[in-house]
Amino acid sequence: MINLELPDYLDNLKTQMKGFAEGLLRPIARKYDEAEHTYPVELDVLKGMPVMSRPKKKAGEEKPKKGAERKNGSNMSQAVTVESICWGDVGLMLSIPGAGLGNAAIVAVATDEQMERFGSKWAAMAITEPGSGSDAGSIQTTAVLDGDEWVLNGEKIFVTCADRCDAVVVWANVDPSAGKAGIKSFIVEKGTPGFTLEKLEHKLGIRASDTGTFFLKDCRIPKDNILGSAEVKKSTEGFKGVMKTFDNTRPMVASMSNGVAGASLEFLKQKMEEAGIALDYNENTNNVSAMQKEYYMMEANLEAMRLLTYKASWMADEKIFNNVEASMSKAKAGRAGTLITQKVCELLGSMGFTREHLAEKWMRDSKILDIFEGTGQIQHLIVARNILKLSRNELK
Amino acid sequence: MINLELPDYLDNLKTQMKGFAEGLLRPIARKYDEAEHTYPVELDVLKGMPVMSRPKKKAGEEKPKKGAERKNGSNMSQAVTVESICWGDVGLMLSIPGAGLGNAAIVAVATDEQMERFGSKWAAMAITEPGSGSDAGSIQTTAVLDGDEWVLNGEKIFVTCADRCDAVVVWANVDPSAGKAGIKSFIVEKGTPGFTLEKLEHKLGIRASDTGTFFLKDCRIPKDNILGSAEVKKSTEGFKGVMKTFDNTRPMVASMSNGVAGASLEFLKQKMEEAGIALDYNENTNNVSAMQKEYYMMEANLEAMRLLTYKASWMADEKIFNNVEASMSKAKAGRAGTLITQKVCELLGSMGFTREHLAEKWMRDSKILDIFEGTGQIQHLIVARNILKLSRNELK
Amino acid sequence: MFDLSLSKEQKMVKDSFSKLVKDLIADNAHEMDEAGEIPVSAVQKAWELGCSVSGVPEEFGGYGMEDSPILSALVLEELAYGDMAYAVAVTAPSLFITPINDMGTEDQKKALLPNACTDDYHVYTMAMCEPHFGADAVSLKTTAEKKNGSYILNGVKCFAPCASQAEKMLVSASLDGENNLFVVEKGAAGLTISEKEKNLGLYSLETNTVTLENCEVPADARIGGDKGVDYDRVLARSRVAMASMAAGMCRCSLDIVKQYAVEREQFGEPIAHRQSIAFMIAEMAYETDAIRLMAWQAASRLEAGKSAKREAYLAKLYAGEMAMKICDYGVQILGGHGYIREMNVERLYRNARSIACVEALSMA
Amino acid sequence: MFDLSLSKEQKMVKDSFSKLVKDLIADNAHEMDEAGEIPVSAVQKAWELGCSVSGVPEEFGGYGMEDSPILSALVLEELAYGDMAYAVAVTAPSLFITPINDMGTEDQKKALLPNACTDDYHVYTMAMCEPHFGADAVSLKTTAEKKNGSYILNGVKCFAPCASQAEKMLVSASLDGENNLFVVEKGAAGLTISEKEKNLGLYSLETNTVTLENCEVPADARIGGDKGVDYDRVLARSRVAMASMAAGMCRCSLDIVKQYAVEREQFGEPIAHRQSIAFMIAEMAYETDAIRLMAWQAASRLEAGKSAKREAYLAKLYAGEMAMKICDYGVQILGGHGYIREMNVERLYRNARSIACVEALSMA
Repeated sequence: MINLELPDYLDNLKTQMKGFAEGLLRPIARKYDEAEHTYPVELDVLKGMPVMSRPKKKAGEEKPKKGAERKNGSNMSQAVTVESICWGDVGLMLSIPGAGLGNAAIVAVATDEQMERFGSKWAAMAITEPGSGSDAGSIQTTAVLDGDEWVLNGEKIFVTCADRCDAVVVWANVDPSAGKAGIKSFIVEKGTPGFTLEKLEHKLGIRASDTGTFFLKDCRIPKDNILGSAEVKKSTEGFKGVMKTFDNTRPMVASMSNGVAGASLEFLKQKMEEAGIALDYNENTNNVSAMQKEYYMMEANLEAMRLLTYKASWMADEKIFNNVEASMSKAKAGRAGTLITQKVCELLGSMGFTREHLAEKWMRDSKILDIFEGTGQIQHLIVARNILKLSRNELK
Repeated sequence: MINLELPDYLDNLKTQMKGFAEGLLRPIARKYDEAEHTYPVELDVLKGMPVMSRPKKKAGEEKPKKGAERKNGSNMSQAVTVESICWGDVGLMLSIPGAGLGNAAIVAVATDEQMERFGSKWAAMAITEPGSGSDAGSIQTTAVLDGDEWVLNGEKIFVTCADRCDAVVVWANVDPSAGKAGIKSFIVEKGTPGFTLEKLEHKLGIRASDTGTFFLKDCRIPKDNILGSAEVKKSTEGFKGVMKTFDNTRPMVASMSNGVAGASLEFLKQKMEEAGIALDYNENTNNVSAMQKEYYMMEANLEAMRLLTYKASWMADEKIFNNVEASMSKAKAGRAGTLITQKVCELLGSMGFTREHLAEKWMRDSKILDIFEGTGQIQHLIVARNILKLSRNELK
Repeated sequence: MFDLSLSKEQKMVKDSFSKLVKDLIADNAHEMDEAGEIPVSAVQKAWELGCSVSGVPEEFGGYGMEDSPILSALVLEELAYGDMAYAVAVTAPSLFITPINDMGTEDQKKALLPNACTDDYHVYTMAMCEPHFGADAVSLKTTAEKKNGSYILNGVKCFAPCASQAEKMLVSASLDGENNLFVVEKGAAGLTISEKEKNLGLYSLETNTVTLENCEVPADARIGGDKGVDYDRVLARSRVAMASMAAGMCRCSLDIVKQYAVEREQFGEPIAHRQSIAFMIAEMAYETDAIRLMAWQAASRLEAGKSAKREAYLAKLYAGEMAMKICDYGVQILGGHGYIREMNVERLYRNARSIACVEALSMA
Repeated sequence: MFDLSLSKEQKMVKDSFSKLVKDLIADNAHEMDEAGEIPVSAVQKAWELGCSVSGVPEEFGGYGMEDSPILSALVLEELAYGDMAYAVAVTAPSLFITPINDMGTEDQKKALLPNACTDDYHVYTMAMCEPHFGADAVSLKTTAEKKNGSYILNGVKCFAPCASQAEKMLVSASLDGENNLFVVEKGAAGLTISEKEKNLGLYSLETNTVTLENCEVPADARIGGDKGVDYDRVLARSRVAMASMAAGMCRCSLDIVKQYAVEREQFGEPIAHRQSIAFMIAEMAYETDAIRLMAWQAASRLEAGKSAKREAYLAKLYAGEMAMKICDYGVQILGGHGYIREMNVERLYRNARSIACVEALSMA
């Protein structure tokens, strides 16, 4: 039955996570924005925090105790958690030990044995290459089976947590002749010979996060380190499977954007209230101040971002195919979040251009959320192809 | 030497035309919006008004009398005139005897003989066909030379002034095998056997204007009624020539949008001032009312629309190839004009939804200006292909 | 839990209205718009599905089901998917019934609801909007003055749906600075109702200007008695209704362009193959979702008896802006064809603007 | 006549600054930004082209050319095309020289201009912005009070370009509700200048917070004497400067994406072949034009000695909004690569926001 109110336990989770973010992350947000790439030791306490836990069974499947109401699943909890933590700081969220996007991939497709071996490791995600950004299907990194080992060769860029992670989920092609169908993902542990971290990038935002480039030169890993089946199907089903990872990670990135935009708006609201500009959600926007109207419109957008994210997450929990909704949530949240953080700086005037406040930082941080895990353009492409039933050759 | 101030004589022209529009057009704007398709007899007095006169020589070429400063050319005068008249009413502007887009085409490419024969006629423009809207190159109407006559066959839709005009400039293909290269334009006079007005369209806006559909069935016209050369070149130069018409008409459509948006903004400003909301172009927009900020932003957009239109027009006067700038002006003015007229209705609240005021009409009228003479999407395509130096096959 | 799935009942009601609209309205909306009127039979058929009365207790003539803003939101989206003017005409009585059923005194319910909840559709409505510049539903110029036991109403209202045929209507007015609702009967002294107003859109819907000149109504005409109504809740329910109708219009525009874009060929291919068109359609799709979700969020709070002031305010604000954008895209994608009134996107372009410009055309 | 063609002189000046930027800045802007400073030699070279002094009469050390806002607009666009921080540093003295040359008394010109118009670049600047929420250049919190012959200044200023090295600066303050400019000398009692401020952008530009505590300046420190300055004209000239720098940044972002989009291949083709990318670039192109034309329009009026209050206000407003949008597109089109600081679009994204957030960083 339709009900868009968060259950109390999710509300409490939100409050709890926000409190944690306020107490632990906010105070050090600026510090690690300036100390780019330095590992935030303050985050050690979070090792093994279940940001990235195995999805529960379908909400319905849990036999509810008599009278006990159905509960939302892990994707909804994640949406609430990630937003709250990123309200504190998205760069630090990306630095939480064990909360890498690679972990999301492992959680999504790993066997129980692999969960056993890698579930507790901090896993980064390595997809992008110098020559392939949006076009994940064109990656050049190869994996060749040699006896009981895969031999990987290639270069990976824009790897989040490159320096700090214990392992990296590397996308590589086991059969270039088969094109996309040959693309599989492999878990490569740090310290594996031939696996080297080449450099770390200086970025516009999320500077607390160590984004780096890896070289794989005749890098040998155990046969069992492949995620999913090694078989190369004629169809691109296999690749679609790999891409399916994104159906989990995209709403997560949308949640990050909700968190950053929420932080930015909240700061503006606070300054407005200090200046005696009240928000009563009452008067017609034709009769309020410019500041109030801009605020209302941004808050409305934040609600839209959040609800689209919840929808995609709820569908995942209900085991409803959410490929389109996942992209919708990221397309909207990524774009609107960036615009909100930019607009807040405009409305803050001089306070929006100084590093004495975090507003300028949020405008830098939010921008990546409309880019990584698929740019806004790619999200629109996925949505449009789906709803118009067009192939990738028809709608390029 | 850079100077973006209109010379006095253009300022006076603007004032004069606006006065005329206010006195003659505004009072009957609503009348003919409701009496859809009825010819506004009040416009008879304008027969032969030189809205569409032959371009002067390049401003520079006129030997200026000693000490006389250089003057702007006819395209600038047209930009000012068209905007001022459309500030009065764009539907009526399109109904001014002799000011059809066909006249613009004739003015642009007609021989002196043709000017002699058709210069004084009210000429409509017939390009679009049921199967070809943006894709003018795909028109199916054919023209076959039979002795001293062209024989035309086909169907034309969305012809402005279909009912009232004396003649129609019809686009037809003289050699379908040659594709676009075979497309030429012909002057077909009303009453020519085989040339029938099929129906008039009921539209969202510009209802004073009679938009109609023509059938051409074995319609015979004199050999000399072809505009430009009859020769079919290998290259598509010929077609490009026909398309060049648009370099003149697009800034004209942009001017129409400037006029409608200006009227809408002026009405809002008047209501604001009556309510004691002053506009002093002084305070930071962070400290004004929502109404004021929205107004300032819209006025800034109107300035942008207008200046881009002036630029394209000035270039035409200076005989500088303005294909890109013509499309830029229409892309910006067409879109921003539509948004302004919509926003004004929002800001007017209940006054924006009633037909007691013209604001709602301007929101309907302006919409066509982002569509005809090439949609905003087509304009962006033209601009992008040019600045990125891409062929129509590279950037589809 | 947070749940987006429809209950059996919600699904059933949604489907029945969806079918009704498909059968009666979808193909006739344009003709209705041009003709400037809605066939009484079409209104009666929707009425018989109980759209306005299901939440009213049986003793007062209703179905005795739960008074459900969520269910109303679902119904309004389906009706507006067919035609917003139709949605407003059909549910105009909700503007009268819902506030009374929700906040009226027992005597008022007894006295007013039974006649409004009959098997046959009778017009009951509300006069909320005002015609002046800067008009605002929360700072009304229409006033009520207490005068020896009764109230004297003065002011001008506009966009009152079907007011000329209304047996009774609720009029919003400020009483000592407090916003209240008063019942005004047809033909009351001092009450003047204009000819049908001419509007930007909703051609087939009759709306009227309602003028009150020293219009005297009895003490019990004040809804909620001496404590008045929860005016915020009245506005919230009407704003959820506006947002839900916006979602219906946007979905309609989206469905039209989805079909058109894959069928219409230019430059040798369907225009849907062009990113500029396809991306607009993608945006239309998720913004339509967003509008609906925001309406549902506010409705969820209302259903739980909580305040939805903020949620409903933002939902209507967002819907007002986005519905215009989406329905503008609808016309743009069809190009010249979209500018022709035979094409439904044209009507949607005009009707969509009402969401931002007008208040209280229906109740969720 | 309405004319968009450059005169010989305008062309010559534009080209010389364009060449300077190409030779000295284009390839070094990122390093300057990371290093947080601008080489003095680079500033001196631009200075020698006479950017700030050409309009000053020879008797006061200038070139005795016409004081031309249009020429300044051209220069500022070229400088900002290379780097906005550089443009501000190079032209900071204009913030001091221009208002005095334009509106100072003869004595003030004689006394103040020669030292500022030397062959070597010396820092002179202005302190206009204020750090509080709702800060507004036309309603200053900084006050000037007349007290036995001299003026007492109190208030806090921020984003004063190069203030820590300034020989003298102009400070805007409200005197009996009238906005005025006052000359404040280095080391004046009551004057405190902060460390280099840390900002969102313009890393290589030093800006400072300037605090005035009962800072006493002589009577003749008030620019324009007893009648003060035409403050609207001061703001107008500074706003034309902001808009012109915005045009330069946008043109730079545009040129970068134009090249990147045709070279970068994804899905087997240059990304420029995709309408979503190509249309963004088209928009960047005409909005950049629009920003420039609006700056030129205001400059044309200033050059003719007319008021450009409205035109300059709208030009800066538009530039502030559009520069952000365009430079955002710049990063978006480069995707992940655009997020890396080595790429100039990244710096432009940060610097572009200054146009809306900050006032009076230069003078046209």
